Amino acid sequence: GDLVINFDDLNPGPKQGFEDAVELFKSENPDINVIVNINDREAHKTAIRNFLTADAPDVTSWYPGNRMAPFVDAGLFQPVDDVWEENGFNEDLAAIKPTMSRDGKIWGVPYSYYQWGVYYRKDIFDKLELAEPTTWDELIAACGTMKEAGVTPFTIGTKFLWTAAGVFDYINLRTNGYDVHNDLTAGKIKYTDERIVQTFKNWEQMIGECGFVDNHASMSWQDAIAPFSNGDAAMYVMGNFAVDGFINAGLTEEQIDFFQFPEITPGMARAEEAPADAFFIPANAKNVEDAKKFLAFVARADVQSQWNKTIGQLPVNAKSEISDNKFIQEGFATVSTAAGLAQFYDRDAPAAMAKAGMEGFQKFMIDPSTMMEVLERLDEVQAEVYE
Amino acid sequence: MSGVTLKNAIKRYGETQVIHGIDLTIDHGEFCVFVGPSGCGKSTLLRMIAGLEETTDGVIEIGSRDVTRADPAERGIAMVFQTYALYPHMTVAENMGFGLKMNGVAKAEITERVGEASRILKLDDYLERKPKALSGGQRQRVAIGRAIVRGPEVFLFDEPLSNLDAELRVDMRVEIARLHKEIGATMIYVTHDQVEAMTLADKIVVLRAGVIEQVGSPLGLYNDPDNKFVAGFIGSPSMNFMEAVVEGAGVRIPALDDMIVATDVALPAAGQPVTIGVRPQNITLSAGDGTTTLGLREHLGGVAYDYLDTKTGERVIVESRGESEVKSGAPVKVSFAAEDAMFFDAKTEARLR
Amino acid sequence: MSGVTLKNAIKRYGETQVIHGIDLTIDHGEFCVFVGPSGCGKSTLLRMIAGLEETTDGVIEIGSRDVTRADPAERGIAMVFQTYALYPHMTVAENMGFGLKMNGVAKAEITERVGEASRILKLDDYLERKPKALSGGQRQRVAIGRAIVRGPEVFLFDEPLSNLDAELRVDMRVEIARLHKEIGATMIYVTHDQVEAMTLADKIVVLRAGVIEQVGSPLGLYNDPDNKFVAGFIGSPSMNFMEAVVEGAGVRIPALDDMIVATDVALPAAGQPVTIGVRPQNITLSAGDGTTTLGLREHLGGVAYDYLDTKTGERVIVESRGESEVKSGAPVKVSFAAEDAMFFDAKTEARLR
Amino acid sequence: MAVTDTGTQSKQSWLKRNKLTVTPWVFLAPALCFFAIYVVIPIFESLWLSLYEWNGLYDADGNSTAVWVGFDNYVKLWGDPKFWTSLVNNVIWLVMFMLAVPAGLFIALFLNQSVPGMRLYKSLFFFPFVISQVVVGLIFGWFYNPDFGVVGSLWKAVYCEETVNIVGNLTFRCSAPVPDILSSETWATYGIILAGLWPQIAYCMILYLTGLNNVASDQIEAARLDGAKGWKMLWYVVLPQLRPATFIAVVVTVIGALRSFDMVAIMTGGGPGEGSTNVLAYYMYETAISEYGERYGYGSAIATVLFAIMLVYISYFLHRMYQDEKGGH
Amino acid sequence: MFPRPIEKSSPARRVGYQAFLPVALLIWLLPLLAIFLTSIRSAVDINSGNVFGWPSQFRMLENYTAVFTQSDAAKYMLNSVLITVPSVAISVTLACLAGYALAIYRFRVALPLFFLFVAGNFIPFQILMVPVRDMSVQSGLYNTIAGQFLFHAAFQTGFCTLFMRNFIKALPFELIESARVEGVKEWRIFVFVVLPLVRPAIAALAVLIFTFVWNDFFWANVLTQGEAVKPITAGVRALNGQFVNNWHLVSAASLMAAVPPVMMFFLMQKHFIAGLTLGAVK
Ligand SMILES: Nc1ncnc2c1ncn2[C@@H]1O[C@H](COP(=O)(O)OP(=O)(O)OP(=O)(O)O)[C@@H](O)[C@H]1O
Ligand SMILES: Nc1ncnc2c1ncn2[C@@H]1O[C@H](COP(=O)(O)OP(=O)(O)OP(=O)(O)O)[C@@H](O)[C@H]1O
Ligand SMILES: [Mg+2]
Ligand SMILES: [Mg+2]
Repeated sequence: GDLVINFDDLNPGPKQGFEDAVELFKSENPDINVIVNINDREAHKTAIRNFLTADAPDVTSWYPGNRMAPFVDAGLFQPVDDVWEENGFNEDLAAIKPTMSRDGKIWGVPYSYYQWGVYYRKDIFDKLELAEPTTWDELIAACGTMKEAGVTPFTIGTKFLWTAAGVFDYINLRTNGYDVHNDLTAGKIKYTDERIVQTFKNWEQMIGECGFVDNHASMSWQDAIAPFSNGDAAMYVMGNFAVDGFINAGLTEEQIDFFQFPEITPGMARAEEAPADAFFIPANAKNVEDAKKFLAFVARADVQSQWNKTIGQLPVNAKSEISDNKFIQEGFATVSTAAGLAQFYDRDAPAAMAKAGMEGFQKFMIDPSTMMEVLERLDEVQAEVYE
Repeated sequence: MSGVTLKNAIKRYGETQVIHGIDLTIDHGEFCVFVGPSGCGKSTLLRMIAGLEETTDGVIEIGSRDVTRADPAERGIAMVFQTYALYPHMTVAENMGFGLKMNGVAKAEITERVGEASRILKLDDYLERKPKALSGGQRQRVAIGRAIVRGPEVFLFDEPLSNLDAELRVDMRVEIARLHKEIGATMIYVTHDQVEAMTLADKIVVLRAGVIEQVGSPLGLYNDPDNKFVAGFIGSPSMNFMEAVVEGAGVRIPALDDMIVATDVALPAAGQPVTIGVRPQNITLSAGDGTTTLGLREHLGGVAYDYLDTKTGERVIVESRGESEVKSGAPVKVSFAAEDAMFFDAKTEARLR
Repeated sequence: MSGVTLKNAIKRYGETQVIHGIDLTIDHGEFCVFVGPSGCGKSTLLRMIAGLEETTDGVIEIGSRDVTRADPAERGIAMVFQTYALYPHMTVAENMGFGLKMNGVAKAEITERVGEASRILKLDDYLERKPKALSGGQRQRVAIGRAIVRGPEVFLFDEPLSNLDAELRVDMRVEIARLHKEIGATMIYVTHDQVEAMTLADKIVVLRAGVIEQVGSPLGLYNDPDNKFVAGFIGSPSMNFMEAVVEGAGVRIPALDDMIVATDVALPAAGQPVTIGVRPQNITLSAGDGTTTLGLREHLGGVAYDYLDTKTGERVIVESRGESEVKSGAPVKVSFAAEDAMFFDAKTEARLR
Repeated sequence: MAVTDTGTQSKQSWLKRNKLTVTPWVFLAPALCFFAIYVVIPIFESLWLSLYEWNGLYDADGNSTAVWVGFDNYVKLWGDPKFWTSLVNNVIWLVMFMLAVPAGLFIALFLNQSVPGMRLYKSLFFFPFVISQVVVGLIFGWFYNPDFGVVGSLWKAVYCEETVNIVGNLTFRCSAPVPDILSSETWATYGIILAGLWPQIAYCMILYLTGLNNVASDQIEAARLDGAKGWKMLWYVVLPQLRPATFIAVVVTVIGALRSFDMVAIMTGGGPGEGSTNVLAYYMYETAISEYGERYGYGSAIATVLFAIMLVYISYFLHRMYQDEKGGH
Repeated sequence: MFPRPIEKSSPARRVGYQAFLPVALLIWLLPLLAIFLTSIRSAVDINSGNVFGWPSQFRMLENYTAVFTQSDAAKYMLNSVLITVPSVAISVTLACLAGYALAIYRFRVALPLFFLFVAGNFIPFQILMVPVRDMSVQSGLYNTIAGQFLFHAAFQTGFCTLFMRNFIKALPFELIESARVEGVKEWRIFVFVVLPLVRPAIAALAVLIFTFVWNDFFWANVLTQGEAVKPITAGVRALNGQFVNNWHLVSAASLMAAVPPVMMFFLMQKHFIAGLTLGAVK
């Protein structure tokens, strides 16, 4: 019968990876007529709320963590424990299982995740004879060198807010660790808590002594690649999907490299941002049987190997092969040795909190002097959202 | 037989009553003209007959049928509007044939009847034109043609000529008179133009504030008005009115230096006030020595109008022909034949006979 | 002294010339009326004097100043428009005082002068009303008031009464005549209403197609027109014209069964065509036996108009007073005094004297 | 028999007698149905919904998950700084947008001449109004862009010099940072409004041009005779006659200002910072159905407030219209 | 009528005025001009910051073709047409009927009903958003072409009715009375007398509503998901995400989206302006 799949990424790489996988799936299941709706990521986030009730596809891509909570709570996703059971995913995908679970059930199957970290212009670092910084002080020092050479240390585009959350998450993870991150996004810690204030102070230092490109608030993350590729900025705190963008902007793999976000609080266990992308089956799916087939398919080791090779990300399935791409290798090294994996601020925190939080981050980045004002405001929102 | 009869016809708009119980009989083939000052209800009455306004109370009959509640289309009437109301998107022929077409008359018959009407109205050359391409008079003729085509028993006209300029008005007036002669249908015609009323009507109905003041033939009304309103309304320039006081078998007119006019009409008791009316044509002027002076003199070539200033401030207009030696500003003597004077009750304004 | 002098005034709109070199002198205090058929250039000429239209060529003087290129506001004129052109958002008082206010006159003086004008025009009770709340005649008075207030040397009126109904028109006409007497300013008045022209004017200027046909006093034009156009234009109903042929010391009129009219004016050679003109008032009818028959008779009370059908198809109108025994359709005999007839060249239409 | 006869007769004649009463309803029915379903009823549903808390989701069986909260949403609104920011921004929009009226008048006066090709000029001036606000937003967004846009380019031409950066690519070194209008909490709203003014001025201009067409020439001439010139003429004679045009210009401008959504959505998405360019229309959308929204009840409460504000204008407009209708008949 | 006709002032002023006109126009349309120039530039120009200067290469054809080949712009355009045309047809039809009823017949609720339509035309449509969206979802109209045009048709009916009613009201009532006297049935009066006479109004309305609906962005967001039924306005925004840093393509796409209403305006200018002013001012 028909199998309708809604997918959420129009960017060429991810789109290609998905389409290849679908082709493979089709050839393996010639009797299934696969219908694909690919949407812009932002649009997909809006649309899913309707199509789950109204016009449910059989499979949809979505994100684990807090992002799936409302749908699970409203009974709009089907549990897929059986898929996990039958295909041995409980072992193969063990690392991700906690974030895929809610209320004791498993709700989806991840097909990919990716590391975050600092991408940098290796050629510039070489010119300035800088090494990859491993500590905060080294970073700050490197920034000084760069600024002297007329290079803006960091690029970023905060127009759509979430990029700022990545920076925040990292400084927070490095300052306070994985548990504080989780407590904060779970509403257990106030934003005016001194630990969070410390995070912001570090951030303020980063803004002041390192510095981000001007006009970041009017740029999308893609826009922000421009100064990076032009050589005006040297570093970019980003997810691995950005590598595609770098290459498209004319940089070669030799010109770019990756390092883990430097240590801030000495000895703090290293946690990483590693958001996963997954597929879910809506409760109203018409063709559940084939949907489960598809879910089983996307988590297969070989499929994930190929798919993640195409999109330049990390396969979730432990049995998958990793591409020999240097970023993937490095990323795998980063993620697999991490003490904890955070999804992302806006996936770990409830939507309303995430929105307010990220707005606050952006506001703070534009004008660090608003720090306390922002934090107090976030406390208010927190009080309301988690009531 | 298709006369029109109104019995106690009444029209109210909400609270305000506009037509106050009109009784009127218009004979078959008669040309009846409604005149009266603006707002007196002429149009309303006509539209009641047409069925375009509901009749609040009373009965309207056309021929012998009671049509009080009938649809306009069922009354056997046709109406010509002041604005002509031609359909701008249809040709003259289509305009005239529209009503027939909508009522399912066969094409051939429509063509024939339109042809007939256009012949009568000399519109043959314009049949294919749109109204926009016609002059005012031609449009008016088309509007009449549209009425003729349906062969109604009664024609209703609401100030059909008032949108035409003076010259054309005269021509169309003559045309309508001819048409009435030719068709012989009953016609009811609303106008506020005296000349039209006088020249066209078999019967004039003078209305005031929703009430009939007098009904009669044009000359009948001119020569023998029932009251001051009609006397003043019919005739141009209008009749001069002056206050007068009954004295003996006549009246004394203070305005004209207490001139005494003898009369044999039934006057009220001596000392009572009456109004005397004399038409401008019936007065002659000569040099005099009283308090009445000649104010403005308007020469119109053949005729001149003299505006007299009287001591009471009442204005008297005199129509004179030929040259007069009296100079503007000079005192004048006013004279008129006693039988040319009319007398009206000062209160009720009814004619005293 | 503030007469108006035009010297070879010319107006062109692009290629088309509308006013063809007008020379005209209007004396101080004179009441001058422009008449002529629609489109002949009356308004244009007036607006050139006002400065609202640029004068293409020639000179316009007011008093002794050459104002040909002056701003309207600087010419010392005031104009009353056919549409009144009152400012709808201002009260009557503001309307009248607006010109003074624009020229920086002190408030107190404005009030005084507006008060004066409103007294003359009996507008005191309406000073605080907006134009919308006034009747047509009152609006007209406000428009005149606005002109008066500025104390201009010359008043210009462009058909000021044509938007009023017949009755009001008469009243306002008299009012304007009175005003002219009272103020004594030069007035130039455009109208197409004969009666207004005849009654108001000291001097009438008859225009045709941008050219002056004749200038003269009202009775001068009526009694002694220079050409057929003026003869036909002045007088109401207008003069009857018939074709005639010169025979001996008189003319033969084919329309009237070859009636012969003797005259001592300078006629062209025998056998040549001329036009004869007779005013309706000057014709008398009696029963006859020729080919001329009485067509329609229109009774207007005091006066009746008889429409004669002649054998040549020329229509002759006769004004008659009193009752006549001739019946509609009967043959009639037409007679008039030879000295009442006028003769015109058939080609040039010039009067033969 | 007689009884049934009169019965059928009166039945027939009822329809006939009431022909003029029934007919209009037949003509009206389709439009009324449509309008009721899509406009009238939803308004009341919205009002009602503003008393609920709802994340917009139905459970799998299609039952709404809404919870009655009474006036809680309004209480929250009162304490919600983003709401107040939006409201204040709406007021700024209203005030700034009013500039479109005099600006439109000014351009209309400028263009109210007859020279060859004027028709073309007029229609070109009117152009911005026809273009979708999305496009206008994109155009201006790009226009303001400090890196690629016109503002950026102009700025660079004046304040920056071209140099070569560390890797040998061209870059700019600026003596003053390029103004980033849309990222400035202070200026972004004005930047958006300016973009919104562009088509709005064109709209007002057209209204005034038509109004000027209908200005009574006789009054102008009378005023010229009265010695009114230039500004005085405009103020005392022309503007009063343009009152209907002004009224409409103000009405459409108010509505435009209160409805402003597209521009905000396209140009800043409510940002930067904590909704510094947000307006009620966009905040409502954002709250109810954007990525981080899902608060339908709360969104409805915002819409209700917006509706209430607009209702003032609607009532005023209807009042005016009612006066006209009364006067006209 | 005001200010003073330029042909009456001095030749110097006249020439000055005529010379200034194109300059003023240039300033006024600067944003549009700039974006047009951008849309025909090459990527090289954009990246090298040559935004304002003369394009180094003219890439009009390439860029515009690229918009269509590299994205779903063609589909968006088609969707816009499919949404706009039925919206116009339905709303104008409904409004003719309703306007006729409200203008011609005297019945007590005529004015209140009329005001209802007028008021509906002015409300902030955010108040309709949640219920309409919800209703569309429930009835399966969500994310369909029909769902969009039905809503637009209904919403625009308010404005159209205001417009048609006033227009029909301005027709001489005698035309209708005259037809009634002639025995023409009511619906035939509508078809044969009124409809032909309101043709200009219909044209004016049609172009106006076309532009309104075509340019809609809000409802495209509210009532659709995905690219299948998205109109061009929303599409342009999506393209904006897709053509990152390719401002020449974004510009080209934006201009493409603007072409139909602009064409409409140019072709039907008289009607368009008549519609705007008549509909609004009356
Ligand atoms: N729809 C209406 N509602 C209330 N009063 C009305 C209505 N129509 C007419 N009238 C009133 O009825 C009276 C008669 O009006 P009608 O039009 O019949 O006058 P008329 O004699 O035809 O006047 P005119 O010579 O100006 O045409 C007027 O006083 C008018 O105000
Ligand atoms: N702006 C213009 N352009 C071209 N021709 C014009 C213009 N204004 C007037 N005319 C022409 O000038 C002639 C005189 O017009 P004018 O208005 O002066 O006539 P009028 O005698 O006042 O007529 P009426 O009695 O109808 O008012 C007319 O033939 C008219 O067509
Ligand atoms: Mg009437
Ligand atoms: Mg004139």
